[in-house]
Amino acid sequence: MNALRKLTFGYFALLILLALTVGSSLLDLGGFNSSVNLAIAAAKAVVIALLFMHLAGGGILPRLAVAAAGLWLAILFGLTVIGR
Amino acid sequence: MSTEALRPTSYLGEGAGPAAWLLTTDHKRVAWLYLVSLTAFFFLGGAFAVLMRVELATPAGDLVSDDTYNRLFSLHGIIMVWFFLVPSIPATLGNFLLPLMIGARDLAFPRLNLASWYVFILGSAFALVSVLAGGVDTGWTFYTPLSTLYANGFVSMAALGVFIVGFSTIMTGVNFIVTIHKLRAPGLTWFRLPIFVWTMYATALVMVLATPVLAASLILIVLERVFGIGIFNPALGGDPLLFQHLFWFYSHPAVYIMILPGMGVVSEVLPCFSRRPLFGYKAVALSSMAIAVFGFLVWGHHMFVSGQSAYAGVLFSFLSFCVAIPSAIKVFNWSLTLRKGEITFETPMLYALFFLALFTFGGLAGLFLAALAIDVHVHATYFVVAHFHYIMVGGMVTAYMAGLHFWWPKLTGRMYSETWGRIAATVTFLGFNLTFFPQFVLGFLGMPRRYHTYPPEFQFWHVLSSAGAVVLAVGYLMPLLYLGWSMFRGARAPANPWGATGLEWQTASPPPPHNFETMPKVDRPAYDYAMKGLRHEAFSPHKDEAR
Amino acid sequence: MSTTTESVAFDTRAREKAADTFGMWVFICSEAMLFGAVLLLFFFARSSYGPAFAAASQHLSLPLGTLNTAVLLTSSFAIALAHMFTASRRWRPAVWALICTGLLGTIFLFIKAMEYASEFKEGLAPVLGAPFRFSGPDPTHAELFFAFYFAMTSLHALHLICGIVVIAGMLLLWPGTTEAKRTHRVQAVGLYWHFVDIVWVFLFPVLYLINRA
Amino acid sequence: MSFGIPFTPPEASSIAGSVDTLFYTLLAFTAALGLFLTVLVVFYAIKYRAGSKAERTGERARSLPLEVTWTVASLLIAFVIFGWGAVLFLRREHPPPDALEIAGLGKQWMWEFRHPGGQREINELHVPVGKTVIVSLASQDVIHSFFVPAFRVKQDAVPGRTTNVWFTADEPGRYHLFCAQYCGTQHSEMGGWVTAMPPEDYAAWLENQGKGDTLAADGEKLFRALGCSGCHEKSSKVRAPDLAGIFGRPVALDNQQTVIADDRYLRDSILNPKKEIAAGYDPVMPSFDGLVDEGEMQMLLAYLKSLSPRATTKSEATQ
Repeated sequence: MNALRKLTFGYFALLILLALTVGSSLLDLGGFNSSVNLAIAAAKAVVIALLFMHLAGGGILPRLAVAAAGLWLAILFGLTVIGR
Repeated sequence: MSTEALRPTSYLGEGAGPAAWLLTTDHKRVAWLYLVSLTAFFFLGGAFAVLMRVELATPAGDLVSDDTYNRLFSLHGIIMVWFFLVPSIPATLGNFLLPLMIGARDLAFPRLNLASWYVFILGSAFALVSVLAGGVDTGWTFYTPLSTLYANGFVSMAALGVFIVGFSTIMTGVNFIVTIHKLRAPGLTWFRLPIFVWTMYATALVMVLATPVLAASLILIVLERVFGIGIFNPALGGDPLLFQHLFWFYSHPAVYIMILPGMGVVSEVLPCFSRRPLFGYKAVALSSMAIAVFGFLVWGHHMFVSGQSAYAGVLFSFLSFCVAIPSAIKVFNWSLTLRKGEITFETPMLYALFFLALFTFGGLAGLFLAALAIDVHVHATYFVVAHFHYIMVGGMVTAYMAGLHFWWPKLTGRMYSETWGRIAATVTFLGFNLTFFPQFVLGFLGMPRRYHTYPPEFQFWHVLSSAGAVVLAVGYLMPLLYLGWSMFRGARAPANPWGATGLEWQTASPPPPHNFETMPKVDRPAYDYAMKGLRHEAFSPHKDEAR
Repeated sequence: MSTTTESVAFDTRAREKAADTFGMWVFICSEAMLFGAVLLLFFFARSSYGPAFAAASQHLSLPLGTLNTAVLLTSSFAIALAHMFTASRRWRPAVWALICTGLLGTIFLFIKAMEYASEFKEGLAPVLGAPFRFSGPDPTHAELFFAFYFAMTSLHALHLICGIVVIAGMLLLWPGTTEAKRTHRVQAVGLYWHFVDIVWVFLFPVLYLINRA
Repeated sequence: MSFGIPFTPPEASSIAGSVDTLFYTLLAFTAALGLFLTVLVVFYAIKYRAGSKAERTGERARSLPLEVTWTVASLLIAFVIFGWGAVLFLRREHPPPDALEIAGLGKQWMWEFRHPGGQREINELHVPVGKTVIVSLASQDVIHSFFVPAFRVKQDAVPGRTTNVWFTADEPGRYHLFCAQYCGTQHSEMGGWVTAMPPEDYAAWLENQGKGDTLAADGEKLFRALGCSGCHEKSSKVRAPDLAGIFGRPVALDNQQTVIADDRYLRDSILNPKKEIAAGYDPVMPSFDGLVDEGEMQMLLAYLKSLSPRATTKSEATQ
């Protein structure tokens, strides 16, 4: 059962990432803690999007929508940082 | 002249009871629900404006108190922006025409479409309750910390109303985007789409990506006022400028939500009454998209004197000049569309030409505001008020009127009175300029906006402006009367009274419930007027009926 | 029109399904901008008041936060299973997976409510005029942190509540729903649910894991 | 001027003329372009009205060279206007040296000014002609905006930060002072007059106002009353940075960065001392957030600035 294996894999990957993020936050990484945490969060988001939400298999349009949201968030964050 | 019953094949003939309207999922009927509600809001917001202008006829604050005046302009702004301008063309004409123009039976999500109207009504209820309870005194911009800590009006209620209406906007946007992607008729490629559809797409994009940011900032205001969760509270270290960043991230692109559909309407009307293809079709289509995207990069030009860094000011000014280019391109293309045409001057065409003039001058005034050193002087003065009214009212509302007259036969199956239409268009144009041109002068003189009283030396220009507002009000009331009359007594409209291209004209007026008897196929570009060789005499059957 | 499509606009089920998926994604992107805007405010505040935020973050319960993240990830897994079952028309397991999803969502809210309650008790909730007592070095900006914490988590909880209500409604209507529509609805709700999960995946480290070392 | 109807605001500052030059140039350009387009459209509308005998053959409805030309031309013109406006704008960042610094505090609904000599006035501001004046703005409550049309200057006063605006009046007279940012009920009454007077009249006026303590002297009293001097004085036992000459000086921070000690830095150091810690010092300073109001903050800043005798205030952009 291929689909089931894919979802189970995703689920365990998520739990491992959760353990990693909690674990890493207990270590002093000298200022990199936040970056590591955010990177792990992004990895979790990718796992959910690809394995649970089937982003890869849904045609070009959903991916285009996600890319647009990413670009617009970048605009929002980037120009606000400059504006300060 | 005719009293025959509506043909049962028309969407208007399918049940007349309240349930048949209020539970409809037909995009054409939902468009009517919006049209009626938006018209009510337009006149409510307009009434506030007239009251304000009457107060401003004298320098002293003698007609209404300062608190009342502040509520008048706040409510005028809130209602006109979110309860009229933002939904206006998309929710009425867009809703009605989008499926027709692309040869679809309905929008992709008809029930979502109806739901969006109910959400709109729910949001309006909040706004109206806040009006009746005593109004809002924050200005439409809800700047913190005034709105969170100091304003004494019913701010949370109004902010929640706007927040809820935002969801209706997002629903419309999602619906339009999916519809345009997924439901175009066979052969209707992207570059065969009418410009109106392009602008609807660009508008929907902005709606979907900008509105949630406004929603976020409004919900935080509500949390602060109602629950005391002080995200923007300067006493806790909250930054008032961050609110402005979020607010303008939405509100500048929102200006394009308002004007892009107007550009779409004019791009349909000008070719039709010139019997010419739209000049530079691709440039106009792509510049719509460019405006939608670049519109997101310029919000900081509302904050040149706010205390943001000077270098950010320079960057935002630069980007603002860049976004002027696609608009300039459109103006040139529209003007050249007239060339070698065979031009007639029916009401929609008159409105479209007035749009062209007002949008051009309003847009040029924008150059003053984008130029940093000048903006420092005219920022937050009547110059800004005049500028955005030239775009929003002179541009957007004029285009809305053009579209309403142009597609009136399609909406109702009736013709309106051409004579009255032309008179109303002209009165509006004159009244508009009389109202808002003096405000440019006032702004340069240094008259700040949102002032209840003002120094006596400014009175001359204020009196002109107030007189203009009355003329303008008459200009807007006239269509209410003759269009209303024509709904019941107007001459029957043929399927294609203007001899226009476009799929919406290939079905009956008014259209049947699912738009087309046979689903259309498309094999030619938009605006192929020259190729069709349509003659003027052939497409104006109503000319004599107007009298 | 044919009963296999929900909307008259489509002539085939397949086209409608693609449109539904796309529409849901567009809506999700819109929602992403909502949370993005709030996160933006948070990041600016954190960059200004880093030490205060770190000190305040220590007062959140790491065990409960971690548990809740696990609960939510599991609920996402459950609704993904529900979608898988509907695709192979195994309705009974699908219903059970949906019930699990809703229950896990409710458990999440319950744990969240416990956290809120203990924060209220400790005087860490600057909400509704409740007194704010904080013994750290910079109580003013710690208060700002808790303002963000309550704003962000309650906004997230609101989304979760909407999701639970929709799942409950879907289950109530389940017997009278055609098979095609069941699949279609589970997929749409699933996408939304996963998105709400992703939001939490970001909120958790951002709020709970500042400087735990 | 024409029947008492005003068309232009008075030009009464050193920059007003150059701003107006840009304004009128732009006005001429936009009027020319607008009129050209209007005439073109009217001309087409008449020439190509239905039934006219005008030649209509030939010509596709597009012309690439034409479209490229007007796109490029619009871009070039836009960039020229942008550059011109930006250059004038950036002068806001660089006030001439030897400026007179006046503290301006906005509150609902009045402007309160304090001259360096301590003279206080409300909704009136007296300034000498020919001398650059920097008004350092703060707000007690909501956002206000300091606007003198005759000087072509405007700057928001934002709660929680200090902003600066400078001008050099060059024409004696009385000019409107407005609040340009909507600030609540009596927004339109928040304002008054700026009186520009010859330097000797200004000196006489200051004399007449009576001499209170200077702003800096008030700040020094506050500095002692709040106990700042207990740590920051050289003789103190607690090791805290010496503040002599602090303003405008680069400060090394413990995170290896360096910042200039401007208004923003000093304000943050008083209200949020943990944010940027000077290298080599322990973060022991308590926050004075809530203990000093905006008016007192202005006194403290004036005192700290007075410790840097040479440094003329550079109007650092607020961050």
